[in-house]
Amino acid sequence: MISRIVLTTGLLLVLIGLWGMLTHRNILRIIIGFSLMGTGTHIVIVAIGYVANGTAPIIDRALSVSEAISRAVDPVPSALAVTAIVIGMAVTAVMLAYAIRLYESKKTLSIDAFTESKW
Amino acid sequence: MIRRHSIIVAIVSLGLVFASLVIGYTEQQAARPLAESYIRLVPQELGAPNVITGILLTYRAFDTLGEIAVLFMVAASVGLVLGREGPPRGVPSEDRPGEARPSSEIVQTGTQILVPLISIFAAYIIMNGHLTAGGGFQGGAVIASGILLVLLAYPQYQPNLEFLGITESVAGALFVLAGIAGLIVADGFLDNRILPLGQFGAFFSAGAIPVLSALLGIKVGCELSVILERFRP
Amino acid sequence: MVESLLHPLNIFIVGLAGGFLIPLFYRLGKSWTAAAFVLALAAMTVISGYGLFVLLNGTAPIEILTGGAKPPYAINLRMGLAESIFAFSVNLVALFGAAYVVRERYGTLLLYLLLVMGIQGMVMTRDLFNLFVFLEIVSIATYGLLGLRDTPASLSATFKFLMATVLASTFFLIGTLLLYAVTGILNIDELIAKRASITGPIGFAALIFLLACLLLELKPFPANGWGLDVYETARCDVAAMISGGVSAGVFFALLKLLPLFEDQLELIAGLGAMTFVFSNLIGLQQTNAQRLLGYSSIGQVGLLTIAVPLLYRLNADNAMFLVVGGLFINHLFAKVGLFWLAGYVGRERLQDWAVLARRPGAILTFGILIVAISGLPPFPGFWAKWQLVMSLAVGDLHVWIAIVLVGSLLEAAYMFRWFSLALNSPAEADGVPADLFPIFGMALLLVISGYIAGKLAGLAALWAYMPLAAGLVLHMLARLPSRMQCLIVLVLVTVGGSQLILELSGISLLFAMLLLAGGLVVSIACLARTDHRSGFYPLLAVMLLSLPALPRATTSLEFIFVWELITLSSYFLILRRTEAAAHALQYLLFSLAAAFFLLCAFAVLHTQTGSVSLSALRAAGPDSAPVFVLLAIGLLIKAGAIGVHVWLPGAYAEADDDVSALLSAVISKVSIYGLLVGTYVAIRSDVSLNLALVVGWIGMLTTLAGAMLAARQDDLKRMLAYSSMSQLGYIVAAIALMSHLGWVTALYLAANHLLVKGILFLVAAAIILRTGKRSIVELGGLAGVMPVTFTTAAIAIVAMSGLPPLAGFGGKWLLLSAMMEKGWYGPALMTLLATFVGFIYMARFIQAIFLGPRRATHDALTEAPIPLLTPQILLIAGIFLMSFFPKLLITPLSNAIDPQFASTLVWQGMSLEMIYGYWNPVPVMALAVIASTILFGLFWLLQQSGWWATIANVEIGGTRPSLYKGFRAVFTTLTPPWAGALWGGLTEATTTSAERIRILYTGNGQTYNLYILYYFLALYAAAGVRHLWVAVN
Amino acid sequence: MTDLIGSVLVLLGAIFHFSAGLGMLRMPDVYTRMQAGTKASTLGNTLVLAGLAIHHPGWSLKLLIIVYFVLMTNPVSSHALARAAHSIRIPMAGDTGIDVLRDGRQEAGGGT
Repeated sequence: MISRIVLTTGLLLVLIGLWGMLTHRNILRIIIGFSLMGTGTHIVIVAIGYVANGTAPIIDRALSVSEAISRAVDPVPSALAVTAIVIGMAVTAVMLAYAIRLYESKKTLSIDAFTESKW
Repeated sequence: MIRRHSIIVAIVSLGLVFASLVIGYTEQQAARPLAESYIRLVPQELGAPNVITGILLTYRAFDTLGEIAVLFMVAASVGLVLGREGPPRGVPSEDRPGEARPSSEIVQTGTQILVPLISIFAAYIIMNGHLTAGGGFQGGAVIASGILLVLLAYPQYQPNLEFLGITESVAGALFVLAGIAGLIVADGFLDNRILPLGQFGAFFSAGAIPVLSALLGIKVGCELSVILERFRP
Repeated sequence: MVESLLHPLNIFIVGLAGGFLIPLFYRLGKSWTAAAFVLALAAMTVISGYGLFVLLNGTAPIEILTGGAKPPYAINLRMGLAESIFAFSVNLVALFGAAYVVRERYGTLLLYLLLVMGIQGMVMTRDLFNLFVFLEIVSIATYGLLGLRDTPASLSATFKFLMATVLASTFFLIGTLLLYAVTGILNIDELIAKRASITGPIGFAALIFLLACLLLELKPFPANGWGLDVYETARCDVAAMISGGVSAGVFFALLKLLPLFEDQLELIAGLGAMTFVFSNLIGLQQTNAQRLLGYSSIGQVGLLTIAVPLLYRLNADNAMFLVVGGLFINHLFAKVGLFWLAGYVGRERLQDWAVLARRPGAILTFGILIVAISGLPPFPGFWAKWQLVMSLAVGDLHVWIAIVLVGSLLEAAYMFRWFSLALNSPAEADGVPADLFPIFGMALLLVISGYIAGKLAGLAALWAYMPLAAGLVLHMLARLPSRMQCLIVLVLVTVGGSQLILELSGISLLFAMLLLAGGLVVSIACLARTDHRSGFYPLLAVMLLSLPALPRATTSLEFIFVWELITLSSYFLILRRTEAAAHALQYLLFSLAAAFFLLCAFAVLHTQTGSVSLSALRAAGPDSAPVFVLLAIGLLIKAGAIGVHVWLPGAYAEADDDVSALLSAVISKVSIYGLLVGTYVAIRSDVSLNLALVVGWIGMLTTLAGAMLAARQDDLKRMLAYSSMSQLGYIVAAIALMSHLGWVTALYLAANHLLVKGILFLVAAAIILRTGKRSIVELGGLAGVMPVTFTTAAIAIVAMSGLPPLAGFGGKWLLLSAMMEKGWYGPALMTLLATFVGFIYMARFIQAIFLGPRRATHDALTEAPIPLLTPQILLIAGIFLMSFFPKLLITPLSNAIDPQFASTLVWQGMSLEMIYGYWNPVPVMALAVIASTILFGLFWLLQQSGWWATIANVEIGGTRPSLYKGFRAVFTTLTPPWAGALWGGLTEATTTSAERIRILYTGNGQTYNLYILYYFLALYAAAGVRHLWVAVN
Repeated sequence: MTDLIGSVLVLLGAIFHFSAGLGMLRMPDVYTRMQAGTKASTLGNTLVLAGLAIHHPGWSLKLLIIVYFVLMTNPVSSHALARAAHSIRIPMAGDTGIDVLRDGRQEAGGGT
């Protein structure tokens, strides 16, 4: 039940990010929209890994291997989430860098100003 | 106006697609076969209590290697795009005051108190990556947040880019070297059994994972601070 | 030790370690960094090359394990044969491209190296999430490299590219994880094994997300504005790496995951078709060079996206290998070469590429690259397209064949338009040229891979490549004086030609000798021009040698290969004259359309008879009517039949004088040979005999229309062009008779036409050389000044018009008796009418140019030069030989025509000798003379009685209303320019539709993101509908 | 009994968090929103952690360190944010009475 709520929030975040990215004119808000979408995706990833009333897959005194198999959360999506978060951050950094250069080239951050090459 | 309507239609239909996902989604009652075998294999084969770090730094280490390459390239691309060597960038425009003003005294004292705390916490995360939650990436990010705090508090402070660049490359090269060592000594590229697995749960255990995690932490820390440094006006 | 060093895993170790160490090398010194960079690239190339070499020798695909565990738990990569080809070719391109990047800052070297490694990672990885990571590595490296050029346009284009690719990779991430949610697997091989378990809304959505990302990264038609902007504004070598390398990685990922999308195959092919056709359509309207290359690159990837799913559906594995490999290699080398050339030229507008014409090596490389992209021989694109059409025909996917061919025609149109713009527009002073080496490397790789692909497709015979070899030899000797080169060409062609036609027999031997001898004799006239014509003689050698090679072709592949070689070499020869640019393009497009019709015909034949050889035409079953129809359409286009003749006058008239002589005398016979080869089918299939009648009528209509049009012309060469169109009509009708006598007449008329038209065009060349004028009205009374040319022209006219005693009369008589025997009374009447109209313009030719008052300026004219006269005299000797000793030609002709063919005909009429016997006596000749005088008398009376003036309009103003003006008015009304209007309207429609579709690209990044979202939703909906459709029945 | 006190403390903390959120929404300009957000949430955290400490006495040392950390970071960061907002002259709400920072800066002749 919990993972269904987490999944819905993740997907809602993706939709909100998309909406922000499509409607806002300012490039920085578009980038925020993209990072929101990224976060939403990461939440979806983690939601997929959730096992009914499971706990962190760390084998220690509190959770032996046999117990972990039934009570531990699926470790694979969490591992993938780490990588996805790093990629999300990397892409946002590159976007911000280009946003700065765009601002310097035209002294405006509105996406509509940057439509040189068309047709 | 048509644009807004078309955006609404697009978002609503995508919402419907997502709704079909949520409806079709059934929560997992037990771990999937792959997850189950990982939970069994990681402690037994790699000796690492934290299954996720075990996966990240050995079984899917090739992904992590790709990850490092991604971060490495971002540092290089941001350097290229914002062109440190290029013409003096960021001519002070009217809404950005001369060179950055020193921040207020409260922030400076706060930084002096917090930075040691943050670095200890970061070191803890990195070194205990294989025991408790955490690992190289998370630790590196915490280091970077510490450095960001310092950059904010003391604007005139210039982190030594030369040093960061070199450590970054050396850490990356060492990581690949560890991978090659795995090829020669252990039975596969990036295999962590190049060092003894040691006693389960001890500080020095799970073969090369702590070493790899440390390298990863340092590298990510340096890279993120280089990126932050590039973004300053 | 060496073995482990060359293991493909080292590609990634070299890439990553190299990447990490480059900043350290930079601290040592700049030259160190460059050396390390080039060394790393070279190492990767060697490793992938070694892998390819080992795999070609048949070892199993090389498995690469990581993380010290077996696949489901750890990530594995694999280097099979396909992977090694993709990896090796991308490495080669990167190594050549290093020349452009090596002097940049170390950050660029780093990104370039990791980009190349990322592409190979995408090709080799067998883990889905690892594929996502490599996709990100490639994207981020591209973002960094795109930052190299910092004009506002390129920055905004890069930001659009960034937004689009981030959106696409988010789709991939969601897709991968949803797939994991359904199947719990990340390894691709296991996923494919368990693809049946991917069900339910999540499984379906996961597949669509994955497919959407892969297609979006390949820049599909409506949602690729961002891709085009980047191609237009990026630095040329970065754009090259994106169009060649990155698309390679993404395309191979699609190829790898195809088994997952088994019920969306047609959808993928449809989307690919949309991209292929529309981007080539919009390509017609482009003025910016790099943006045009962007459209062409997206189009080529679209073509690949059509081929792969369809071949996968037909599970034609060996075809898939040649088609995918050929098309990909062709696209990679040609497109990368052209992007580098864009950098080398350094100018944006297409016209400004004329600066290339000033640099000798450059225009040749540009030509090679353009021909390669348009998928013409001898480059890999041609073999791949041939194999693709053959495999699609086997699967009865005829609509797809049409799409592929129409798209390739559009692409050839704008590519060659660009080439002719570069060749012919005025060039200003050019800057210091950068090095041409990498681009020349690409051209060389294309030639090599073309030969390999040719061997794979089944054409390993060396004789097919002899014309090209001769052209190469001539190109080497470009420094010699032009007369010397011409002699070398003649010698080479005689030696090569004779060697070619040794093994031939029957009709092909006769035709090969006719083409070879005719070509040689007429090309003696090229000695007349002593000015240095760069590139003329190699092309001449290629054309003259590929003419006799055509009858030598035994399989349909060889036939089409040589056919397109002739088209190409003649196109380039016509293109040499600046005024001929537009006509040359028309000529090329119509010839290519003809070749495509032939390709379809052979494809259908291949499906019916299962064999590729031409002899299968004889064994075609009763249902082979479509083969004949397609063949007939193609060959009629090439012969310039009524309706499709618009290209003929322009191409023949506007070319150089000696080229137009060759064109109309010798090259026009190529379609005749095609008809001869093709019409065997007509006899076999039941419905074809009346089809042949239709062809016969078309032939006669062409003759009549040609004659009337010729009569209307004032330009000397245009008149001769129309006259050769009408003479060809006779030959086509003769072949369509499908009788033993009909074919003898056809060959007889063909030989006669070659001789006659050769002389007339050389006469025209002489007149233009001496007077410099082309319009008949300004000429007159040249007989006095140029007696020899006059006599040759007179003899030729007599022979052509069918007046006794020369060969023309014999030919017409044979044609008439063959028609009577066959019962074709309509066409026979048309022949008489056409001969009469023909006689009018031929008489005008002689009267207006040679007889009548001479202009004062022409008094001092001298006789035509010797090199122009000698071929005329030789041809005259040929005519006399044919007229007075016809037995010499007709007897070998009649037994050359396949006896089996003759036997199927009921032979009740007079035997050939007997008809021939009748032909000599005086009464027949007298009858003809009387008939023509009566006809003339009748018209002369009509004209005197003034009745004529009322019919012809007021145009007859002169004191003595000349007979000719009256006819001209009548003919103008009789031949309204419908054909011209039809084709003009068609081109107009395509250009306006291209103009209207272009508006789609508004240039706004946000709109492009919306297009991407809609593209995903459309894909989801289409796949959903198909999913329900399959579920319903 | 101790559980009751603990959960009451946690409830109190939650109420403060809620008021922080409400403050963020309702306050007119940047500065008032920021101070509402910071003060209420810091106190909220402290109360929640205290309630937890009562529930699980064993963790109390770690919880104390966390409270210390929150007390250090939250106010400092909002202070820095407010100063930055003020230096790029983000407008204040209409009815603000006095602006000590601006007056301070004018006396120093805008020297800094």
